[in-house]
Amino acid sequence: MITHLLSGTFLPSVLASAPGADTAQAASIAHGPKWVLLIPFLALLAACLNGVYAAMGNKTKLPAWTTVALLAVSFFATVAMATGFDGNAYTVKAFDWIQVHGDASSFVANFSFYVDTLTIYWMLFVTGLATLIALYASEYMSHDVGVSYSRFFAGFALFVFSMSCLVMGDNLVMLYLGWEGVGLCSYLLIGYYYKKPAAVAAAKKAFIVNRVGDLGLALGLYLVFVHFGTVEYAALFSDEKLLGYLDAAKVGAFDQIPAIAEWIALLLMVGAFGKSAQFPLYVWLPDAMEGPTPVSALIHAATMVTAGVYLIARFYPVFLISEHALPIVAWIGTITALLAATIGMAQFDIKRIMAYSTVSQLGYMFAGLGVLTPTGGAYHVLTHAFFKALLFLCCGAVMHGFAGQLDLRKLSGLRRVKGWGVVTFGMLVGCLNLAGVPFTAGYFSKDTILAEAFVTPGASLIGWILLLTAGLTAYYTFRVFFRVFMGPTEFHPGDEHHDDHGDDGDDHAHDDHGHGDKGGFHPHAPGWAINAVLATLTIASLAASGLYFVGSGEHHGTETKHYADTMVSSSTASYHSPYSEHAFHAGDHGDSHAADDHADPNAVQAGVGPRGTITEPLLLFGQDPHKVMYYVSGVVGVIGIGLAWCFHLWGRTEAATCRMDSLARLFGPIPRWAENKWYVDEFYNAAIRVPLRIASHLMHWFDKLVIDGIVNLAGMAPRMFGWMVRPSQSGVLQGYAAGMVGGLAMLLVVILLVVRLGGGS
Amino acid sequence: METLISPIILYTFCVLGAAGLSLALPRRGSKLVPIGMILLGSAFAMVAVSFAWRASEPLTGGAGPGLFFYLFAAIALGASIRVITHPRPVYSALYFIMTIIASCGMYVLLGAEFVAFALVIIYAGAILITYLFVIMLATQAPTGTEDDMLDDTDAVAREPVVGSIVGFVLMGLISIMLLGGIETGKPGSIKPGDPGFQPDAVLASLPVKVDKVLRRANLIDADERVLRTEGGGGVFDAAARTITIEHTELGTTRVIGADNWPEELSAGNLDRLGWNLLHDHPMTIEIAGIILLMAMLGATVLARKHVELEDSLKAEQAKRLSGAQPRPSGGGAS
Amino acid sequence: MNPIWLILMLLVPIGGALLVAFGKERNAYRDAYFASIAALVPAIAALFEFDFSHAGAFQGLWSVEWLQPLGLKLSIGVDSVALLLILLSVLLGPVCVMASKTAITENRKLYYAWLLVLQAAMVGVFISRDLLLFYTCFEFTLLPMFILIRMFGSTNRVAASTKFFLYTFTGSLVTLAGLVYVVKFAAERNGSWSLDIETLTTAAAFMSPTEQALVLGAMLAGFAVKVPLFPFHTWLPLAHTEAPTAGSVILAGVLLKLGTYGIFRFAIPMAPAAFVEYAPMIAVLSVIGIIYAGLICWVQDDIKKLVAYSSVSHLGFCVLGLTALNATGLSGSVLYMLSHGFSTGGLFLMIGYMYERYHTRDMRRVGGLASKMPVWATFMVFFAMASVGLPGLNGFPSELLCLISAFQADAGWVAAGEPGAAGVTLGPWYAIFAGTGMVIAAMYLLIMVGRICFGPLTEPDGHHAHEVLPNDLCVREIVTLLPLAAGCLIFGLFPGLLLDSIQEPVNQTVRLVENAQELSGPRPGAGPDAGYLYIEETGAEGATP
Amino acid sequence: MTPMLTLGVSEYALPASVLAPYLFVSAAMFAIGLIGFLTRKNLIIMFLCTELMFQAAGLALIAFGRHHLGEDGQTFVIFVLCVAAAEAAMALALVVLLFRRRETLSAEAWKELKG
Repeated sequence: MITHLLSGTFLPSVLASAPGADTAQAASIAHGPKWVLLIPFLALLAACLNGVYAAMGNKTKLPAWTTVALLAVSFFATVAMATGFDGNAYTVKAFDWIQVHGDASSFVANFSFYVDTLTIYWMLFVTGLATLIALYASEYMSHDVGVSYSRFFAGFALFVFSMSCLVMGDNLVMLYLGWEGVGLCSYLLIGYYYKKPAAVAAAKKAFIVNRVGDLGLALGLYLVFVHFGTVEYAALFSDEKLLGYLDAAKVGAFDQIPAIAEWIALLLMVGAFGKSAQFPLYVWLPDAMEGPTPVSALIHAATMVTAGVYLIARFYPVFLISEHALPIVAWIGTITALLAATIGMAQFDIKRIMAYSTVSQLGYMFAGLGVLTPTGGAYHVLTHAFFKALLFLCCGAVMHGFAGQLDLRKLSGLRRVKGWGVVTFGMLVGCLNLAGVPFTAGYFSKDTILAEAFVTPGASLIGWILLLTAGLTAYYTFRVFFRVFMGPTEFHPGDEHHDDHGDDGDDHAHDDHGHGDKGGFHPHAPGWAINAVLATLTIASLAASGLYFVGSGEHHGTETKHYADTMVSSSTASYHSPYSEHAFHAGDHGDSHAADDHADPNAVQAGVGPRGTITEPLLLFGQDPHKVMYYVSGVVGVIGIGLAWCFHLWGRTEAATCRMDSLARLFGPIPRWAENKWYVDEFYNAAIRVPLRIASHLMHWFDKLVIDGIVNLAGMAPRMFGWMVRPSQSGVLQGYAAGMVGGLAMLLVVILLVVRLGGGS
Repeated sequence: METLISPIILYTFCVLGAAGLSLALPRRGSKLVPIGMILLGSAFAMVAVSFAWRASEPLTGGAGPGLFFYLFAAIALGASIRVITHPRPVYSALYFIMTIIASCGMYVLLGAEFVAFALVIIYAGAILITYLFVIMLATQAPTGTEDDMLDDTDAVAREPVVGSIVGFVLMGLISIMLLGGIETGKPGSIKPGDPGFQPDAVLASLPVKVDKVLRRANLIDADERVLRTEGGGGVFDAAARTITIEHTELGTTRVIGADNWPEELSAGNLDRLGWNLLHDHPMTIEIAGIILLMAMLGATVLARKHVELEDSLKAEQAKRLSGAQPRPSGGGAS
Repeated sequence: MNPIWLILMLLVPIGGALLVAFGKERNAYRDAYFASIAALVPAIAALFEFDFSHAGAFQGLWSVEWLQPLGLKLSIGVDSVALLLILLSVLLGPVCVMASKTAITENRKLYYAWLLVLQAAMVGVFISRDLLLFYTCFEFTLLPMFILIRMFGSTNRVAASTKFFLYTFTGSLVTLAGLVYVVKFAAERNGSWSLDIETLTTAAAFMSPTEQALVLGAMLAGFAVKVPLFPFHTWLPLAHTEAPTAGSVILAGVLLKLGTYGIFRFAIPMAPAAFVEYAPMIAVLSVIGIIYAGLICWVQDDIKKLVAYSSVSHLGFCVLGLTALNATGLSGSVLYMLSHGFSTGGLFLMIGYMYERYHTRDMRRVGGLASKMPVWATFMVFFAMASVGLPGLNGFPSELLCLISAFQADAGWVAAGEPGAAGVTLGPWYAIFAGTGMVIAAMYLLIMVGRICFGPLTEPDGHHAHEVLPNDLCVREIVTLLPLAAGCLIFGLFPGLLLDSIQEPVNQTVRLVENAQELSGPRPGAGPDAGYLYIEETGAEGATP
Repeated sequence: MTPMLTLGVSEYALPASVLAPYLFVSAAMFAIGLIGFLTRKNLIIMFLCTELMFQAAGLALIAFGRHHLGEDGQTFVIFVLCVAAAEAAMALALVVLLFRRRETLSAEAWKELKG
């Protein structure tokens, strides 16, 4: 069992010098300003207003503007919250929600919000991206202005509300509320084109697979309550029991931690896997691309799917006290990253490629959490949110303009088409980020994770796999870019576009090119809203790399404690792997005291933290792993791009074919397997769905025949008995008389026996 | 009961009786009826002998029923057997009269003369005559006297063996119960003169009768009578045999002692029965009256009811009335 | 609180029933409508007069003695649980009447009269404080329901009504035996006959374990059939499928709750030790029911049967919470009793409205209605989500509490001094398996929604528009749905409204169980005070209005 | 030595040894009547058999009355007489009716009660 190998190797020794989660500030929790409530409830208001519009049959773009406006306000409120934050977490209570006050125990889960740096960090990009993408959608969805337009924005705003509850909730039940809420919204929005069976099926699949994960989360919730007696963060993270477990974990004494406490982390992990589409629960995400592209961009790329990362980051102390949870997280993340990358290489639908790359990048984030750098994970979440949203929106623009065409074999050289400059540039920036080309945001965030993987003992295999995955990522990313935007100009419009959107919204603006001969097809260049959003996001994703340098300004060594680090380290997710700290000093000048103290203040009191053992494995090729990673991963990324260039751009004369086709033949069936997603869906269908289905049918018949049969049999019994004694009623008078006589005789015999025996005794 | 009749004899009687009766019951062309009768007779004779034997034993104080009892019992049982074995209803009815009369004899032996005569009058006089009428009404007199001309309804018994067995099993059980029962309680030990036995106590309730007897015996004057209690009874001590007499004018009282107790002053069975009937069971009498009334009305209503026959029966009736041969056997049955 | 309101709640529907029965056929709907609305007035008055600060004490107590030597008296009174259940059943009255306006076209007088009688009977069950009234009303609910199904049901109504009546009636007779035994025991213990529930509960706690086990078994025989618990559920899908819409709504909304209410009010307090002993078995049955019925739902084509099985599955959670016997579980269970009716009742209404238009419930023949009936589809999705147990809607808080309670009720953790149950040992596995029920629920309900609402529109061949009704929901139908939808939202977002008010009765029950265990030996987690004291004290509470 | 024939006043109670034969006779008569009722098909004979059983019962009653030196036995015989008379009247009326309907006296002609 691999987790045992791992847990044997690195967790105890790592935790041996781990600082306790500094959650002292949660002990006496302050009450924050009420206006913080605006952030979620404005989104809710937008949802309600859109519902009203839908009921009134509004036929204008009013829903879009309402949504954009309210979300923008909520974004600015978030910014205000961020700037006004003084470093001490606080809660804001909306109203009592679920409270049970028994004699023995009391269960309290209020509808209130918990604000600390992690919350702010997440809320900033959630609300910001939501605003931008709502603006984008206002144009993108323009072809079905009408009831479904309102429906779309209602779901959209409701999603933002749920996401806010998820991130800001001050207890696990609130988190669960948001968790299910975003699941619902994703269900509604994936199934937006509810006449398309594929969309309905995808929505169903997404919800049900998520529900499996949610079960894990729910059980974790129950366990948290049963074990710690509370589900509120403030009380939970300052719980003596939890802190005691942390101390035990620090010295590697996991046997002092009850199994229940370890199970909490494992169960929460399952929930995270479900929501963040990690192996084995990732299958719903690619299908979710049936939804409108803004939905894919916001929900299935930027925000909702990072909820799992948020969960683990938020509950990092709980994961630290579990012996096996973090290794499992690391390995699952790695496996997912590699698997999704391999599948993504073989896809032709550009949106699906992006979907698989999302899965793969989420795998990175989980791996980062697993190898003890929540900072890296969170930072990658942020950068990924920007550039992946950007990529999706570009794909959406293409889809919007080319009548739903998404097959990269049918599109080529779009950069030369008039009006597509912004899209091309945005796509390029996004691809560079995703490919991890040096000095892009994706490059820095990925490096953090890779380096940690290499310096964490026992996890170097993870590091190598992630490195390989980075190369693959670069390859398939630029495969898309080179084929769709470079090369000879050629495009075939899709045809399903018209059929999909043919619901009550009237789309005359669309009829000219929806169907019709390819010759007379005019691509539908993106309008100002889309371009503006794309431009903004392009800038944002470029600027995101800057976040690596701007920060709290708190220095040690050359290491600037960058923004994400600041935000994460002052929250419940605060954790610094001792290796990274020591690594930098091993790399640079050797005064490690300040860093040492910073690294593990408690470890000294705990009497552990043998530096000698730690400093030794920290060098990668005799260098500081971060520095090494700068070069290595940069090279790997460039190699991937080069391969993509020579296989997909070099000497390509038409859209459909390229050098890769001839090369692919050498691999035999493997590319086809990859294109068919390694038949994982088919496997699930055969291994889980079909048996369950058969079992249900069996139960149905069992219910009908056996259980109900028994009931009916009981009902039959009297009739059967009557049928049996019926012949005794012969109808002949003497028959009855004989019966009477017999009865009398029997009675006399009885009396005789009673009298004689009773009298005799 | 062993002191009264030995179980062996009782059981043998049941077996013999069952066998005999099942043979004696009517069948078409059965030659076994005499044998059945012989079996039955021997069975009853055996029991009679055993009773007589026991009566002569000192164990029972030498007390036994008289010769007349055996006579009447033989007649009653024989006649009742004929009642159920004779194929012709008319004869059955006549044999039943014989049974009644014989059992009346036994009543008289038991000192229940009133009931006996009432029985003769009511049964033999009234009820049985009605039966005969109905038999005449309801039966088509078969032409000729041979049994094979009889209707199956009369000529063939229904499952005689089973019936006899059931009946005699019950008979055995009942006898065991009865005889066993009377053996345990011993009221038979009551003798005249016992304080518990006051046959004349009822006279206290019949002052008028006492007055008459005394006056006829010239023991009191015309203006004297038995002193009445407020309950209306006479002041009369059956045990000490003293009667208190009062003078109606003077109101003086005197006592007639046991020394000049009139011989004929005693309460007969009739007195006691009447008193018991009217004093102890007035409600029952009312109920009986109502029952009889209802029966009368019901009988009238039923008899006046007009029935319409099914067509098949109508045709048969017409054919029969037109003087054709009698109906085939068992017609209409089943 | 003034008992007159309780009496009025009982009398108004009866009066309405008489009005309808002796009125004109064409006025039947109108009269029933006004009667059911009028019945709301005393209910609301009672709600306002009820003193929620003493929610655990029975209020509005009132009784007349009519057979002194047998201690027979007619006594009424409510605590918060009973009051809220009454409100639920009274609220469903107008909804059901309005929902039947176009569905019932002949024999209206009969229909509405019996509907109102049914409402009165349900109210009677909840306001009764003596066994006679309780059992009478408990049984009397069968007759109107039987007639509704028998005369106004669909094709297979005869079999359905017969099975419904005989099955539940047989069970209830066994229950009667158990109750009678309790009465006899109490009479022997107190030396005087009494059918007063308070007295009986007080005395019953002193029964020997064997007696308690027998009494519990007898009571469960009736209540488990009513709930219905796993192997005794087969009457429910049939009855639901054949019943008219209003019948299904009342059946799901209130009648099933009579079983759980009976367990809460009688089985647990009267046989506490035995209940603690046998709780795990009952819990196993309910967990089996959750999964089993859920999986069966998955393969149903008849949408109404699907919802019927789903309520079998949902009531499993309710019973699970009861068996956990801790504050969390009982609160969750009672909350479920109150809130389950809204979502499931709503689903039945939706199905009824669809049936009125298409005369089929077969999802193979009708589907994709979202494009033709958007409003209908919106409500359908909403109620389906409520039934899935989506947080923020009514199903969630109760399911959460029930599952947590099952988790809590682990002897090991109780012994470890953690918040636990009164000696009941369920443990995580119950919660885990029951939790899979949530996944299964999502599966079958979403598949149902996907088939019936989404996808291409399919209508039964030869379908022609309804002569009276529009394609989409008409205003009357929306009005019937709004209260239910509002209930789903309110109970989902502000369950505190209910939880606070039912807290005291629930805690009393928990205490009673713990003390009963002290009577029968010390258990972990039991309170310090002796059972006798507590029992006297409740007697006093019950007496003070 | 008991007198062979005692009329009128009953000065002494019957001892068990004298009572037993009477009871035996009544039992036998009852059994005979019963067997007749069971075996004969003719309705009239069957009614005669019931009368026979009445007689048996009456005999036992009177014998017991004498055994206990009470008059209740005889009283009840009188009531039995009443009942017998009433029964006879009703029964015979019914027999006539039945005969008129089916033209036969066989009890087997009436099987409407057959289950």
